[in-house]
Amino acid sequence: MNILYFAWLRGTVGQGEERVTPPAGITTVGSLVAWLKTRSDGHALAFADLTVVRVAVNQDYVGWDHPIATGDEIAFFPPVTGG
Amino acid sequence: MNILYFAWLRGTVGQGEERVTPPAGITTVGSLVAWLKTRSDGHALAFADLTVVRVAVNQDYVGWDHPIATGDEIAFFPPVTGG
Amino acid sequence: MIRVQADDFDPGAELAAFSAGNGKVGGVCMFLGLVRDYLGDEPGAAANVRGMTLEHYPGMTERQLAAIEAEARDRWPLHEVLIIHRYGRLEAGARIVLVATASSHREAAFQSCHFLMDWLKTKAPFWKIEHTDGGDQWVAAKDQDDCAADRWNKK
Amino acid sequence: MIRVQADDFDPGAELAAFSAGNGKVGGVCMFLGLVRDYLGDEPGAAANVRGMTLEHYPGMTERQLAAIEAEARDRWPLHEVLIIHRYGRLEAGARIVLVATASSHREAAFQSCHFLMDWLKTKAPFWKIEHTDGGDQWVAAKDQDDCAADRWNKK
Repeated sequence: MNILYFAWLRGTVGQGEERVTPPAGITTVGSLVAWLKTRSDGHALAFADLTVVRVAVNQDYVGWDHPIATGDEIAFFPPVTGG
Repeated sequence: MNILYFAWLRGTVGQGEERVTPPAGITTVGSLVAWLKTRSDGHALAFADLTVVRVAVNQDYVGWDHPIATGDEIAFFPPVTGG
Repeated sequence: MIRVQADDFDPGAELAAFSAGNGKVGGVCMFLGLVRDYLGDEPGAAANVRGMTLEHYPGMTERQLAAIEAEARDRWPLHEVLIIHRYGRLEAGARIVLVATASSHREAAFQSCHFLMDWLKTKAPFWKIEHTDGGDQWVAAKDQDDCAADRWNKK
Repeated sequence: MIRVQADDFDPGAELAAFSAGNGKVGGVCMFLGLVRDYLGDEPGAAANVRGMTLEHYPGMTERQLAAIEAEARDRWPLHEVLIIHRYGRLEAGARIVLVATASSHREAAFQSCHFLMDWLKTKAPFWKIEHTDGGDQWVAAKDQDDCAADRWNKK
Protein backbone atom coordinates (compact mmCIF):
# COMPACT_ATOMS: atom_id res chain seq x y z
CA MET A 1 0.00 0.00 0.00
CA ASN A 2 0.99 3.58 -0.60
CA ILE A 3 1.56 5.85 2.42
CA LEU A 4 1.57 9.66 2.04
CA TYR A 5 2.72 12.27 4.55
CA PHE A 6 1.88 15.97 4.38
CA ALA A 7 3.00 19.18 6.10
CA TRP A 8 5.16 18.69 9.20
CA LEU A 9 4.59 14.93 9.20
CA ARG A 10 6.52 14.73 5.93
CA GLY A 11 9.48 16.49 7.51
CA THR A 12 9.37 14.44 10.67
CA VAL A 13 9.09 11.10 8.88
CA GLY A 14 11.75 12.25 6.41
CA GLN A 15 9.79 11.45 3.26
CA GLY A 16 6.51 12.34 1.61
CA GLU A 17 5.63 8.93 0.27
CA GLU A 18 6.56 5.31 0.86
CA ARG A 19 5.33 1.98 -0.41
CA VAL A 20 4.99 -0.57 2.38
CA THR A 21 3.87 -4.15 2.76
CA PRO A 22 2.82 -4.55 6.38
CA PRO A 23 2.84 -8.02 7.95
CA ALA A 24 -0.33 -10.06 8.35
CA GLY A 25 -2.50 -8.85 11.21
CA ILE A 26 -2.20 -5.20 10.24
CA THR A 27 -5.82 -4.70 9.24
CA THR A 28 -6.76 -1.25 10.54
CA VAL A 29 -5.31 2.24 10.33
CA GLY A 30 -4.53 2.08 14.04
CA SER A 31 -2.53 -1.12 13.78
CA LEU A 32 -0.78 0.25 10.69
CA VAL A 33 0.33 3.28 12.69
CA ALA A 34 1.67 1.07 15.48
CA TRP A 35 3.68 -0.86 12.91
CA LEU A 36 4.89 2.29 11.08
CA LYS A 37 6.23 3.67 14.39
CA THR A 38 8.72 0.79 14.50
CA ARG A 39 10.25 1.73 11.15
CA SER A 40 12.34 4.72 12.30
CA ASP A 41 12.75 7.32 15.02
CA GLY A 42 11.16 9.82 12.64
CA HIS A 43 8.10 7.63 12.22
CA ALA A 44 7.86 7.18 16.00
CA LEU A 45 8.08 10.93 16.54
CA ALA A 46 5.53 11.76 13.84
CA PHE A 47 2.96 9.46 15.43
CA ALA A 48 3.82 10.24 19.07
CA ASP A 49 0.66 12.33 19.55
CA LEU A 50 -2.23 11.09 17.43
CA THR A 51 -4.50 13.92 18.57
CA VAL A 52 -2.67 16.15 16.08
CA VAL A 53 -2.71 13.65 13.24
CA ARG A 54 -5.51 13.06 10.77
CA VAL A 55 -5.81 10.15 8.36
CA ALA A 56 -7.48 9.60 5.02
CA VAL A 57 -7.92 6.27 3.22
CA ASN A 58 -8.37 6.61 -0.52
CA GLN A 59 -8.87 10.36 -0.04
CA ASP A 60 -11.68 10.16 2.49
CA TYR A 61 -11.31 11.02 6.16
CA VAL A 62 -11.51 7.93 8.39
CA GLY A 63 -11.09 6.98 12.04
CA TRP A 64 -8.27 4.93 13.54
CA ASP A 65 -10.32 1.73 13.46
CA HIS A 66 -10.94 1.96 9.70
CA PRO A 67 -9.98 -1.23 7.84
CA ILE A 68 -7.15 -1.12 5.31
CA ALA A 69 -6.47 -3.29 2.29
CA THR A 70 -3.73 -3.88 -0.24
CA GLY A 71 -3.74 -1.15 -2.82
CA ASP A 72 -5.13 1.52 -0.48
CA GLU A 73 -3.73 5.05 -0.55
CA ILE A 74 -3.31 6.04 3.09
CA ALA A 75 -2.41 9.63 3.98
CA PHE A 76 -1.36 11.12 7.31
CA PHE A 77 -1.38 14.84 7.95
CA PRO A 78 -2.05 17.51 10.59
CA PRO A 79 -5.42 19.22 10.99
CA VAL A 80 -5.96 21.31 7.88
CA THR A 81 -5.31 25.06 7.74
CA GLY A 82 -6.46 26.20 4.32
CA GLY A 83 -8.93 28.88 3.36
CA MET B 1 -43.58 72.73 7.92
CA ASN B 2 -42.86 70.57 4.90
CA ILE B 3 -44.72 67.26 4.51
CA LEU B 4 -43.43 64.54 2.16
CA TYR B 5 -45.23 61.42 0.94
CA PHE B 6 -43.53 58.43 -0.68
CA ALA B 7 -44.58 55.28 -2.54
CA TRP B 8 -48.31 54.48 -2.41
CA LEU B 9 -48.97 57.24 0.12
CA ARG B 10 -48.02 59.80 -2.51
CA GLY B 11 -50.59 58.38 -4.90
CA THR B 12 -53.29 58.12 -2.26
CA VAL B 13 -52.78 61.64 -0.93
CA GLY B 14 -52.49 62.89 -4.51
CA GLN B 15 -49.23 64.78 -4.07
CA GLY B 16 -45.64 64.10 -3.01
CA GLU B 17 -45.09 67.23 -1.01
CA GLU B 18 -47.10 69.98 0.68
CA ARG B 19 -46.31 72.93 2.88
CA VAL B 20 -48.72 73.23 5.79
CA THR B 21 -49.23 75.46 8.80
CA PRO B 22 -51.17 73.41 11.33
CA PRO B 23 -53.23 75.22 13.98
CA ALA B 24 -51.98 75.68 17.52
CA GLY B 25 -52.20 72.51 19.59
CA ILE B 26 -50.73 70.30 16.87
CA THR B 27 -47.49 69.47 18.65
CA THR B 28 -46.84 65.79 17.88
CA VAL B 29 -46.68 63.63 14.77
CA GLY B 30 -49.83 61.86 15.96
CA SER B 31 -51.87 65.05 16.28
CA LEU B 32 -50.48 66.25 12.93
CA VAL B 33 -51.79 63.07 11.29
CA ALA B 34 -55.23 63.56 12.84
CA TRP B 35 -55.30 67.08 11.42
CA LEU B 36 -53.95 66.03 7.99
CA LYS B 37 -56.76 63.46 7.70
CA THR B 38 -59.28 66.33 7.66
CA ARG B 39 -57.72 67.92 4.58
CA SER B 40 -59.07 65.52 1.92
CA ASP B 41 -60.53 62.08 1.33
CA GLY B 42 -57.11 61.09 -0.04
CA HIS B 43 -55.41 62.14 3.19
CA ALA B 44 -57.99 60.27 5.24
CA LEU B 45 -57.49 57.12 3.18
CA ALA B 46 -53.69 57.32 3.31
CA PHE B 47 -53.73 57.46 7.10
CA ALA B 48 -56.63 55.03 7.63
CA ASP B 49 -54.30 52.26 8.86
CA LEU B 50 -51.26 53.61 10.65
CA THR B 51 -49.78 50.14 11.10
CA VAL B 52 -48.64 50.33 7.47
CA VAL B 53 -47.31 53.89 7.70
CA ARG B 54 -43.87 54.97 8.91
CA VAL B 55 -42.83 58.51 9.74
CA ALA B 56 -39.52 60.37 9.77
CA VAL B 57 -38.89 63.83 11.19
CA ASN B 58 -35.89 65.58 9.70
CA GLN B 59 -34.86 62.27 8.08
CA ASP B 60 -34.82 60.19 11.26
CA TYR B 61 -37.40 57.54 12.10
CA VAL B 62 -39.65 58.60 14.98
CA GLY B 63 -42.74 57.38 16.83
CA TRP B 64 -46.24 58.89 16.69
CA ASP B 65 -45.68 60.82 19.91
CA HIS B 66 -42.60 62.60 18.58
CA PRO B 67 -42.80 66.43 18.94
CA ILE B 68 -42.90 68.57 15.82
CA ALA B 69 -41.82 72.17 15.27
CA THR B 70 -42.04 74.85 12.62
CA GLY B 71 -39.46 74.19 9.93
CA ASP B 72 -39.46 70.41 10.38
CA GLU B 73 -39.37 68.10 7.36
CA ILE B 74 -41.92 65.37 8.07
CA ALA B 75 -42.14 62.34 5.78
CA PHE B 76 -44.77 59.59 5.64
CA PHE B 77 -44.17 56.36 3.79
CA PRO B 78 -44.84 52.60 3.89
CA PRO B 79 -42.41 50.10 5.41
CA VAL B 80 -39.31 50.11 3.23
CA THR B 81 -38.62 47.48 0.57
CA GLY B 82 -35.15 48.22 -0.78
CA GLY B 83 -32.10 46.00 -1.01
CA MET C 1 -18.34 54.55 1.46
CA ILE C 2 -21.98 55.11 0.52
CA ARG C 3 -23.19 55.62 -3.04
CA VAL C 4 -26.84 56.09 -4.02
CA GLN C 5 -27.18 56.32 -7.76
CA ALA C 6 -29.41 55.71 -10.77
CA ASP C 7 -26.49 54.47 -12.85
CA ASP C 8 -25.47 50.85 -13.06
CA PHE C 9 -22.20 49.77 -11.45
CA ASP C 10 -19.56 47.17 -12.30
CA PRO C 11 -19.30 44.68 -9.40
CA GLY C 12 -16.04 43.27 -10.71
CA ALA C 13 -14.39 46.67 -10.90
CA GLU C 14 -15.80 47.62 -7.50
CA LEU C 15 -14.45 44.42 -5.97
CA ALA C 16 -11.06 44.89 -7.59
CA ALA C 17 -10.79 48.45 -6.26
CA PHE C 18 -12.19 47.51 -2.87
CA SER C 19 -9.80 44.70 -2.02
CA ALA C 20 -6.67 46.41 -3.26
CA GLY C 21 -3.82 47.56 -1.13
CA ASN C 22 -4.59 47.10 2.55
CA GLY C 23 -2.26 44.37 3.81
CA LYS C 24 -4.25 43.95 7.00
CA VAL C 25 -7.33 42.69 5.14
CA GLY C 26 -7.69 38.94 5.49
CA GLY C 27 -11.24 38.59 4.24
CA VAL C 28 -13.64 40.43 1.97
CA CYS C 29 -17.33 39.57 1.92
CA MET C 30 -19.54 40.97 -0.80
CA PHE C 31 -23.24 40.68 -1.52
CA LEU C 32 -24.80 41.59 -4.83
CA GLY C 33 -28.57 41.90 -5.14
CA LEU C 34 -30.26 41.53 -8.54
CA VAL C 35 -33.76 41.95 -9.96
CA ARG C 36 -35.20 38.47 -10.38
CA ASP C 37 -37.42 37.77 -13.34
CA TYR C 38 -40.20 36.16 -11.34
CA LEU C 39 -42.19 36.52 -8.16
CA GLY C 40 -40.76 33.59 -6.35
CA ASP C 41 -42.28 33.51 -2.94
CA GLU C 42 -45.99 34.13 -2.91
CA PRO C 43 -48.36 31.30 -3.80
CA GLY C 44 -50.33 32.17 -6.90
CA ALA C 45 -47.97 34.94 -7.90
CA ALA C 46 -47.57 33.74 -11.44
CA ALA C 47 -47.16 37.10 -13.17
CA ASN C 48 -43.72 37.63 -14.57
CA VAL C 49 -41.80 40.60 -13.29
CA ARG C 50 -40.53 42.57 -16.26
CA GLY C 51 -38.74 45.07 -14.10
CA MET C 52 -39.20 47.42 -11.22
CA THR C 53 -38.78 51.02 -10.24
CA LEU C 54 -37.04 51.89 -7.01
CA GLU C 55 -38.15 55.11 -5.40
CA HIS C 56 -36.16 56.55 -2.53
CA TYR C 57 -36.03 59.52 -0.17
CA PRO C 58 -33.01 61.57 -1.21
CA GLY C 59 -31.07 62.79 1.77
CA MET C 60 -32.63 60.41 4.25
CA THR C 61 -31.32 57.46 2.25
CA GLU C 62 -27.71 58.59 2.50
CA ARG C 63 -28.23 59.52 6.15
CA GLN C 64 -29.66 56.12 7.08
CA LEU C 65 -27.06 54.19 5.11
CA ALA C 66 -24.29 56.16 6.81
CA ALA C 67 -25.84 55.34 10.18
CA ILE C 68 -25.98 51.64 9.27
CA GLU C 69 -22.34 51.72 8.15
CA ALA C 70 -21.36 53.42 11.42
CA GLU C 71 -23.25 50.76 13.38
CA ALA C 72 -21.43 47.98 11.52
CA ARG C 73 -18.04 49.61 12.13
CA ASP C 74 -18.96 49.91 15.79
CA ARG C 75 -19.79 46.22 16.06
CA TRP C 76 -16.99 44.67 14.01
CA PRO C 77 -13.37 45.60 13.29
CA LEU C 78 -13.70 46.64 9.65
CA HIS C 79 -11.07 48.14 7.37
CA GLU C 80 -13.43 49.02 4.54
CA VAL C 81 -17.17 49.25 3.94
CA LEU C 82 -18.87 49.86 0.62
CA ILE C 83 -22.60 50.25 0.01
CA ILE C 84 -23.94 51.02 -3.46
CA HIS C 85 -27.71 51.19 -3.94
CA ARG C 86 -29.45 52.10 -7.16
CA TYR C 87 -32.81 53.79 -7.69
CA GLY C 88 -34.99 54.36 -10.73
CA ARG C 89 -36.19 51.89 -13.34
CA LEU C 90 -34.44 48.51 -13.22
CA GLU C 91 -35.07 45.68 -15.66
CA ALA C 92 -35.07 41.99 -14.82
CA GLY C 93 -31.50 40.86 -14.23
CA ALA C 94 -30.30 44.36 -13.31
CA ARG C 95 -28.04 45.00 -10.34
CA ILE C 96 -29.79 46.72 -7.40
CA VAL C 97 -27.41 46.76 -4.48
CA LEU C 98 -23.85 45.89 -3.59
CA VAL C 99 -22.50 45.66 -0.05
CA ALA C 100 -18.90 44.77 0.71
CA THR C 101 -16.91 44.60 3.92
CA ALA C 102 -13.22 43.99 4.55
CA SER C 103 -11.78 42.82 7.84
CA SER C 104 -8.73 41.04 9.18
CA HIS C 105 -10.99 38.10 9.99
CA ARG C 106 -13.48 36.20 7.86
CA GLU C 107 -16.13 35.94 10.56
CA ALA C 108 -16.26 39.73 10.97
CA ALA C 109 -16.42 40.19 7.20
CA PHE C 110 -19.28 37.69 6.82
CA GLN C 111 -21.31 38.90 9.78
CA SER C 112 -20.98 42.60 9.03
CA CYS C 113 -21.92 42.16 5.37
CA HIS C 114 -24.95 40.09 6.34
CA PHE C 115 -25.90 42.64 9.01
CA LEU C 116 -25.62 45.53 6.55
CA MET C 117 -27.93 43.84 4.06
CA ASP C 118 -30.47 42.90 6.73
CA TRP C 119 -30.56 46.36 8.24
CA LEU C 120 -30.53 48.09 4.88
CA LYS C 121 -33.61 46.06 3.94
CA THR C 122 -35.57 47.39 6.91
CA LYS C 123 -34.09 50.87 7.46
CA ALA C 124 -33.02 52.41 4.15
CA PRO C 125 -35.94 54.40 2.66
CA PHE C 126 -36.37 52.63 -0.67
CA TRP C 127 -39.65 51.36 -2.10
CA LYS C 128 -40.07 48.98 -5.01
CA ILE C 129 -42.88 49.03 -7.49
CA GLU C 130 -42.87 45.93 -9.68
CA HIS C 131 -43.85 46.05 -13.31
CA THR C 132 -45.50 42.71 -14.07
CA ASP C 133 -47.52 41.27 -16.89
CA GLY C 134 -50.51 41.85 -14.62
CA GLY C 135 -49.79 45.52 -13.99
CA ASP C 136 -47.80 47.61 -11.54
CA GLN C 137 -47.81 46.94 -7.83
CA TRP C 138 -45.96 48.28 -4.82
CA VAL C 139 -43.98 45.54 -3.14
CA ALA C 140 -45.13 44.85 0.41
CA ALA C 141 -42.56 44.66 3.18
CA LYS C 142 -41.88 41.12 4.33
CA ASP C 143 -42.13 39.92 7.90
CA GLN C 144 -39.13 37.72 7.21
CA ASP C 145 -37.05 40.82 6.54
CA ASP C 146 -38.02 42.20 9.94
CA CYS C 147 -37.07 38.89 11.53
CA ALA C 148 -33.75 38.87 9.68
CA ALA C 149 -33.01 42.37 10.95
CA ASP C 150 -34.18 41.62 14.47
CA ARG C 151 -31.60 38.91 15.01
CA TRP C 152 -28.93 41.61 15.04
CA ASN C 153 -30.60 43.54 17.86
CA LYS C 154 -28.47 43.41 20.95
CA LYS C 155 -30.00 41.42 23.73
CA MET D 1 -17.41 24.70 -10.01
CA ILE D 2 -14.18 23.78 -8.22
CA ARG D 3 -10.76 25.09 -9.23
CA VAL D 4 -7.53 24.28 -7.38
CA GLN D 5 -4.64 26.16 -8.90
CA ALA D 6 -1.24 27.74 -8.30
CA ASP D 7 -2.08 30.70 -10.53
CA ASP D 8 -3.62 33.88 -9.25
CA PHE D 9 -7.21 34.71 -10.22
CA ASP D 10 -9.08 37.92 -10.92
CA PRO D 11 -11.96 38.26 -8.41
CA GLY D 12 -13.61 41.00 -10.45
CA ALA D 13 -13.60 38.94 -13.62
CA GLU D 14 -14.79 35.87 -11.70
CA LEU D 15 -17.65 37.83 -10.15
CA ALA D 16 -18.62 39.34 -13.49
CA ALA D 17 -18.74 35.90 -15.13
CA PHE D 18 -20.43 34.29 -12.15
CA SER D 19 -23.38 36.64 -11.84
CA ALA D 20 -24.11 36.87 -15.55
CA GLY D 21 -27.16 35.57 -17.24
CA ASN D 22 -29.35 33.61 -14.85
CA GLY D 23 -32.52 35.64 -14.36
CA LYS D 24 -33.55 33.58 -11.36
CA VAL D 25 -30.57 34.77 -9.29
CA GLY D 26 -31.63 37.38 -6.74
CA GLY D 27 -28.50 37.36 -4.61
CA VAL D 28 -24.81 36.58 -4.99
CA CYS D 29 -22.58 36.25 -1.96
CA MET D 30 -18.83 36.14 -2.40
CA PHE D 31 -15.96 35.72 0.01
CA LEU D 32 -12.36 36.49 -0.86
CA GLY D 33 -9.55 35.39 1.46
CA LEU D 34 -6.18 37.15 1.37
CA VAL D 35 -2.75 36.66 2.94
CA ARG D 36 -2.45 39.19 5.76
CA ASP D 37 0.90 40.80 6.42
CA TYR D 38 0.88 40.13 10.14
CA LEU D 39 0.09 37.52 12.72
CA GLY D 40 -2.94 39.14 14.16
CA ASP D 41 -4.32 36.87 16.78
CA GLU D 42 -1.74 35.39 19.03
CA PRO D 43 -0.35 37.47 21.90
CA GLY D 44 3.36 38.05 21.43
CA ALA D 45 3.27 37.09 17.77
CA ALA D 46 5.17 40.13 16.60
CA ALA D 47 7.02 38.60 13.67
CA ASN D 48 5.87 39.92 10.34
CA VAL D 49 4.54 37.40 7.87
CA ARG D 50 6.31 37.94 4.57
CA GLY D 51 4.32 35.28 2.82
CA MET D 52 3.26 31.70 3.06
CA THR D 53 3.31 28.46 1.14
CA LEU D 54 0.15 26.42 0.84
CA GLU D 55 0.67 22.71 0.48
CA HIS D 56 -2.25 20.50 -0.49
CA TYR D 57 -3.14 16.90 -1.24
CA PRO D 58 -3.84 16.76 -4.98
CA GLY D 59 -6.85 14.63 -5.73
CA MET D 60 -8.22 14.62 -2.21
CA THR D 61 -8.52 18.40 -2.30
CA GLU D 62 -10.77 18.38 -5.35
CA ARG D 63 -12.69 15.41 -3.93
CA GLN D 64 -13.36 17.12 -0.60
CA LEU D 65 -14.25 20.47 -2.17
CA ALA D 66 -16.70 18.72 -4.49
CA ALA D 67 -18.26 17.00 -1.47
CA ILE D 68 -18.57 20.34 0.34
CA GLU D 69 -20.18 21.93 -2.72
CA ALA D 70 -22.63 19.02 -2.95
CA GLU D 71 -23.49 19.42 0.73
CA ALA D 72 -24.18 23.14 0.25
CA ARG D 73 -26.39 22.46 -2.78
CA ASP D 74 -28.25 19.88 -0.72
CA ARG D 75 -28.93 22.33 2.10
CA TRP D 76 -29.78 25.50 0.13
CA PRO D 77 -31.43 26.18 -3.23
CA LEU D 78 -28.39 27.38 -5.18
CA HIS D 79 -28.12 28.25 -8.86
CA GLU D 80 -24.35 28.54 -8.94
CA VAL D 81 -21.39 27.67 -6.73
CA LEU D 82 -17.77 28.64 -7.35
CA ILE D 83 -14.77 27.65 -5.23
CA ILE D 84 -11.26 28.68 -6.24
CA HIS D 85 -8.37 27.78 -3.93
CA ARG D 86 -4.72 28.44 -4.62
CA TYR D 87 -1.65 26.52 -3.49
CA GLY D 88 2.08 27.21 -3.61
CA ARG D 89 3.99 30.27 -2.52
CA LEU D 90 1.80 33.30 -1.74
CA GLU D 91 3.15 36.71 -0.74
CA ALA D 92 1.51 39.07 1.73
CA GLY D 93 -1.59 40.59 0.15
CA ALA D 94 -2.04 37.69 -2.28
CA ARG D 95 -5.44 36.12 -2.91
CA ILE D 96 -5.85 32.63 -1.43
CA VAL D 97 -9.44 31.58 -1.83
CA LEU D 98 -12.66 32.72 -3.43
CA VAL D 99 -16.09 31.25 -2.70
CA ALA D 100 -19.25 32.50 -4.36
CA THR D 101 -22.86 31.34 -4.27
CA ALA D 102 -25.91 32.48 -6.19
CA SER D 103 -29.48 31.90 -5.09
CA SER D 104 -32.92 33.34 -5.61
CA HIS D 105 -32.80 34.53 -2.01
CA ARG D 106 -30.20 36.53 -0.11
CA GLU D 107 -30.39 34.44 3.04
CA ALA D 108 -29.53 31.25 1.15
CA ALA D 109 -26.67 33.01 -0.65
CA PHE D 110 -25.20 34.36 2.61
CA GLN D 111 -25.59 31.18 4.60
CA SER D 112 -24.26 28.83 1.94
CA CYS D 113 -21.21 31.00 1.25
CA HIS D 114 -20.44 31.21 4.97
CA PHE D 115 -20.96 27.46 5.33
CA LEU D 116 -18.64 26.70 2.41
CA MET D 117 -15.84 28.79 3.89
CA ASP D 118 -16.27 27.29 7.36
CA TRP D 119 -16.29 23.74 6.10
CA LEU D 120 -13.49 24.33 3.63
CA LYS D 121 -11.36 25.59 6.53
CA THR D 122 -11.74 22.32 8.41
CA LYS D 123 -12.15 19.73 5.64
CA ALA D 124 -10.12 20.72 2.59
CA PRO D 125 -6.60 19.25 2.85
CA PHE D 126 -4.49 22.40 2.70
CA TRP D 127 -1.67 23.30 5.07
CA LYS D 128 -0.04 26.68 5.47
CA ILE D 129 3.57 27.30 6.33
CA GLU D 130 4.20 30.95 7.15
CA HIS D 131 7.44 32.66 6.19
CA THR D 132 8.10 35.20 8.91
CA ASP D 133 11.04 37.37 9.92
CA GLY D 134 11.57 34.81 12.67
CA GLY D 135 11.70 31.80 10.33
CA ASP D 136 9.24 29.35 8.81
CA GLN D 137 6.49 27.74 10.82
CA TRP D 138 3.54 25.51 10.07
CA VAL D 139 0.29 27.20 10.98
CA ALA D 140 -1.62 25.38 13.72
CA ALA D 141 -5.29 24.65 13.23
CA LYS D 142 -7.54 26.91 15.27
CA ASP D 143 -10.19 25.71 17.69
CA GLN D 144 -12.33 28.62 16.55
CA ASP D 145 -12.36 27.19 13.03
CA ASP D 146 -13.69 23.91 14.41
CA CYS D 147 -16.36 25.81 16.32
CA ALA D 148 -17.28 27.81 13.23
CA ALA D 149 -17.65 24.58 11.24
CA ASP D 150 -19.55 22.80 14.03
CA ARG D 151 -22.39 25.30 14.03
CA TRP D 152 -23.44 23.96 10.63
CA ASN D 153 -23.75 20.40 11.90
CA LYS D 154 -27.35 19.30 11.83
CA LYS D 155 -28.85 18.85 15.25
